[in-house]
Amino acid sequence: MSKPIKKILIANRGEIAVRIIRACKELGITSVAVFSSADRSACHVAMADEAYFIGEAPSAESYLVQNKIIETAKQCNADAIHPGYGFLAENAGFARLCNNEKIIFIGPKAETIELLGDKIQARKKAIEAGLPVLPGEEIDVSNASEALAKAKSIGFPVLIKAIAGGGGKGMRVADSAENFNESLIRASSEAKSAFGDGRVFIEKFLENPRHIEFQILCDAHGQAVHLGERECSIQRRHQKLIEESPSPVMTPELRKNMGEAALKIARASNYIGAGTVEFMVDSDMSFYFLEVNTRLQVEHPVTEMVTAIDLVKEQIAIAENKTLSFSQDDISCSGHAIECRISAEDPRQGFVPSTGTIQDYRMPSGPGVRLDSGVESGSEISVYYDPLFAKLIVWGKDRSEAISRMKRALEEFRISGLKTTIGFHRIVMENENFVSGNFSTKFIETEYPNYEFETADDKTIETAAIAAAIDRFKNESRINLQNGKSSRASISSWSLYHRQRNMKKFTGSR
Amino acid sequence: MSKPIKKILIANRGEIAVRIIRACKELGITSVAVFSSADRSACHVAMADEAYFIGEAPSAESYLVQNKIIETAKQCNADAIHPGYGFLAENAGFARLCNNEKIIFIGPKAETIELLGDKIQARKKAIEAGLPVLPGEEIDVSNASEALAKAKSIGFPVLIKAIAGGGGKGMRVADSAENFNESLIRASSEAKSAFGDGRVFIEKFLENPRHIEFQILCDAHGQAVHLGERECSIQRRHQKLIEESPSPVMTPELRKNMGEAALKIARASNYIGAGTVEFMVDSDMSFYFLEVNTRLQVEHPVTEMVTAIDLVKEQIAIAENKTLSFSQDDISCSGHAIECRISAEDPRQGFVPSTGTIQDYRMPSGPGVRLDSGVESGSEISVYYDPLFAKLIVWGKDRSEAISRMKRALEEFRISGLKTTIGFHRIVMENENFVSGNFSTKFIETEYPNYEFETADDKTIETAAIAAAIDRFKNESRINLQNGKSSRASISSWSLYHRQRNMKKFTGSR
Amino acid sequence: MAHYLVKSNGKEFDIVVKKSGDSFCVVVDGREQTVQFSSSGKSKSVMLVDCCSHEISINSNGYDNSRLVTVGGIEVELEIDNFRLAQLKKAAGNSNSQAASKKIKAPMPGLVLEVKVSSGEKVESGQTILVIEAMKMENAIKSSAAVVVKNVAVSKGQSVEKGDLLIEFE
Amino acid sequence: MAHYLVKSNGKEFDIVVKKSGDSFCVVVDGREQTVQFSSSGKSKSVMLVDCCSHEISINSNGYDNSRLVTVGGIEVELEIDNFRLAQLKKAAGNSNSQAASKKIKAPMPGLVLEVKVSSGEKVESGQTILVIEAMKMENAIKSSAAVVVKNVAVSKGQSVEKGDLLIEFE
Repeated sequence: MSKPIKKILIANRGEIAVRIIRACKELGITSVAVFSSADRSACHVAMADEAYFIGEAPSAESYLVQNKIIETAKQCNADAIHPGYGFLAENAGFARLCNNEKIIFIGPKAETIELLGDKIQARKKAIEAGLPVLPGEEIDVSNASEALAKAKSIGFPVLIKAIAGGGGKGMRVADSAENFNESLIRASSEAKSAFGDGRVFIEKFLENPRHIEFQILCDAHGQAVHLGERECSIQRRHQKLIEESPSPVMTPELRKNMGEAALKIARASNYIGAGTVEFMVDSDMSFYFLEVNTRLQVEHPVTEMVTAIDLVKEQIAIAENKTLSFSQDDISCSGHAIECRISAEDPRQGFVPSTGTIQDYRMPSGPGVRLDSGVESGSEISVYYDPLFAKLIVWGKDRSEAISRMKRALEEFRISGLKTTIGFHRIVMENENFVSGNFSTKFIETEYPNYEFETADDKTIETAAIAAAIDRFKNESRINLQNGKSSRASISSWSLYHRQRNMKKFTGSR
Repeated sequence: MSKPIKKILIANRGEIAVRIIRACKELGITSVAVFSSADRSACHVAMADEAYFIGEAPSAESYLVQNKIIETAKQCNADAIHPGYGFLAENAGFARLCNNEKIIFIGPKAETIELLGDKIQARKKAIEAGLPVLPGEEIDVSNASEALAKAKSIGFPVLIKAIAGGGGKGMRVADSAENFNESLIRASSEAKSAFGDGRVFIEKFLENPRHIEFQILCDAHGQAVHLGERECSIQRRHQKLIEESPSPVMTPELRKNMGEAALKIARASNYIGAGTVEFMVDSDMSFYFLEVNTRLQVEHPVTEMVTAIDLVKEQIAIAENKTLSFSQDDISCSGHAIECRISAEDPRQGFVPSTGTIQDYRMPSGPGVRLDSGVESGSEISVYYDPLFAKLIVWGKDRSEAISRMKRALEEFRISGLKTTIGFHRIVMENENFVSGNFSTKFIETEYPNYEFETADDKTIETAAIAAAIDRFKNESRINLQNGKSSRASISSWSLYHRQRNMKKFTGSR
Repeated sequence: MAHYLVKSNGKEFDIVVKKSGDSFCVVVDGREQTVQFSSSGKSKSVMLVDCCSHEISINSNGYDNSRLVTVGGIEVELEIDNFRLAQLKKAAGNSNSQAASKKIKAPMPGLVLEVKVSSGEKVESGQTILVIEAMKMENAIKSSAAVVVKNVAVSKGQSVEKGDLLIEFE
Repeated sequence: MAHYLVKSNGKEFDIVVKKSGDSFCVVVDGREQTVQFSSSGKSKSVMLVDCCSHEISINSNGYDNSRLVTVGGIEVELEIDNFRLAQLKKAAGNSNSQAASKKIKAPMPGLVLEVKVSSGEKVESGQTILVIEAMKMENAIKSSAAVVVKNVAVSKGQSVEKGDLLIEFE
């Protein structure tokens, strides 16, 4: 028997909270936002039906405070909590807490999250279920020599990963014995700060792998389907930047094999809900199980665009105990979708975060363009949260049309007030190796070592120079008119020079 | 042999020019905008690769000046001209002029436009091709008694239509002999001013018909397909407001019959390009040929959303002399799409046009939402052109999801600075008869006689009252703080009263 | 604390506003509600009324009493007045509103195509008074009541701006 | 007429601007072009250079010479100067630019996780100097040249704002 959900508390913020609120509105479900002191006038608060303050700006004092969120859900009589991604999305303890309080946690069961969240256990489960895995094992950070010995036995390069990790945090590659120890300490400390768990394990690092993942949906009645793959190889420091579906290298046979593997681990772990099974694919097209993400992914829209299935609505239906309304045979993928993650970062400064207030915000639109955004003109991007604030997704009848459309949409996008990754994505869309589909997870470091690239070509710089000259000419004409002078020629260069020097004193500009 | 088009001049403005420029960008075709003095900084000018001034604001002095547009196309070496809709889109003389100047006119041949643009000839052609038509005939406006006799022989109500018409202009219903003459004169004078041709004809007027049209695509090599229907019954004064595909009343059999009828008239008139065959469908589901629109329609995106075929790109491919890349059997429609036309009009004042500068402009987005817009924050809506400035289109897996999504998208849409039809569309999406699919072209006049409807319910008005009170409280507190007073209680009501009266003198407000 | 009378569309709200920490305590016709009000960029704000969320924008001009408030995209026109002052006005029999608007003004800029009435003529409710062409459409301006024409301020062929006086009634 | 020198990214443009009716006649390094420039809402403009269309926004602060010009969404930083003045500055051997920036400032607000150098230390190009945590990511701040540390202005655990001085070199 299914039990309809009438009210959902969204334990998240930004674009993913907005995404979930949109689904709630379309389903006639009351949406409840929670917010920190930094988010009082944020988009997700304005859009939700109800909104509750849950604490101060640092997420440890608000979006991560489980008791506060549970208390809010009870206060407003929410039937269910949707955790989005990040924050509490993969926290088994929180899922269990919801369960104890008779609130539906929209995600897999606590035991499943626990099992798959522990990379070592997940790996064991995958081996049991017959999935191929890379050589690897857990290590003790405090025992440096034993750790190094294990790394050597696997053979460098090795990948050091947080056991509790996700989203690229607490992940480092060690090329050789020399930098192994520092990478190990850095990964462990990052893991501790991000997940409260400093345990790490090491794994054979493939030289030029692709990162390909499968979207799965499993209901509580034993039905499980996959929705095809997403190609997520364009990454920077293990964080995905661009995702697409289908993968340019996928074949029907490989899709069948990988999809079946994904469903095997799902079944072995009694998976219920939406999830993602990640694989590494080597250049010879052999694939290895990586991990299962027990949540909605950032990049879920590319799957939605090619399958026409709304994953958030499916998550809610599954949480309502409904059976899936389609079988594997009903799922067909058509066309090609690409997503570019739009972050408040300055790519030319090594992607350092950029904070500030969004001034102009002009969204791209038109045929085949979708923008999932958590901001608008006037929104603040603060230091407290993830710099990802929007995702631009396009659909095309084939990969070539999708790339052309992405270029067009990126050209239309305008954000002023802070630096973003839009310009960088424009460059990647022109990159020959990206366009040909010939790339691996090393794409960014190979193509843009030290992040050296020019967003502006010579013609654009000249155009900018002309614009600046005309703008200044107009301003000077206006000032001269105001001063009752008919021509600016009457101001000598020397007086201009001194005036400028004086101006500088006041404005403090360099 | 196909000949690739490298540069297209778009002889239009607003959202449709933007739509065509987007297609050009995605195809790598250089786009050329033309603009009047009112459109110097318009979106279509900013987006195009090149832009040329063609005259003063009134369209008769710019967008309708054929020679100026041809001269511009020659000056910039455009291979082709896309006329959009309106302006010169259905002008056979202009198509011929392009042909003479060896510029490709993106549309049907001049002879086809001429034949189908004349409603009387098109009707004859339809009869020859075996299409069902309504009783009707041409009349002589100057001979009032003969005209009335003809109207009586058809039987009232009759529809008076401009022979050269389109877009609802020069169209009037006469209920009875009493108002026949005035309606005739009004229709003829409107036709003369809009099309330079005052000829009209009359036709039996169905009481509760649906307006259903079929999208066709025909290449220059004899291939012709239809892309299913669009339901366009939600109209005001014969101007479409909301369109959808499929029609809620369509059956596979009726679709087959109507689609075949549409292709019959297309073949009979040697149609090449994209076009629309319009029908009236009576309550007993019998259908009658109405007219052929020899251009891209305003509502083309709903077809694009359900077929995943880009009609503008197909138009360009056909103009390049390519063969269609799909046959009738390849075309499948999935899901449901709805379009709401967003116009600068005040629905509660009988849809009077509203002009001004767009201040805030927040576009709806997210899953299944497309906005085709010709404006942005800062754009001017002037009196010179059509008030339609954007089209909001949504896709859903079924009609119910499409309606929910449209509601959600309309709620997200924000435009300040002028009145729009957004609020009206929000009401229609809640209308029971709209939701049930039970409506005819009389929907607006039956459901909203005299355009009486409330956009704000009691709860919303109370919320607005609270907001106004808090806003004023905050302003008064601020003013008091500035005056060094700790509480506003120290200002007597009488002094406030006089202060307000004095303020009014200065501001001139009522 | 402040006490207001807000009128909109024939409704009246008696509203008391008090500051209460970061929030406001608002009593509307006797019902107390907690309101949080956060301004974001430009004219937009988020207002939570007992935790129900509303996106608000307010257009006002200082002490002038009329406001255009947008709640989640829906426009509401209203008048806000100091409560005691409103009472005083009522007592003084302020009849401004009744005196107003026996005039028809141009609802949009356009060209007068036809004038169908003249001074002294009686017109019925719903009768077409004149026709204005704007944005390529003919718009019939109709009377909303049975009245007598006092003055016709425009003539056929004349261009009018929005708000220009067209017709005055007696 | 005005004569400017515009510098960007190592390039110099000699630009003469003249008004010519509604348009401008612009001579860039001797090539004459006709430019139309229309401002629309806010800071946006449409600029047609010999009919090639560009969407422009310009951020400037009055007479200050640096500009951030956005051309079709692409940002270009540049310096504009009166041409004669620029020549005078050159002649005067103005060496402001060389003197600057032997400092590393915080590229973002965050928490100093580690300081890996101390005063007097020699650092190689590419060596990690300190690590800042911001937005949940650790960011290694590296030296872009082989230098000697003069002063370390921050310590481990300290919060820094964007632009705060971190390290000075000799």
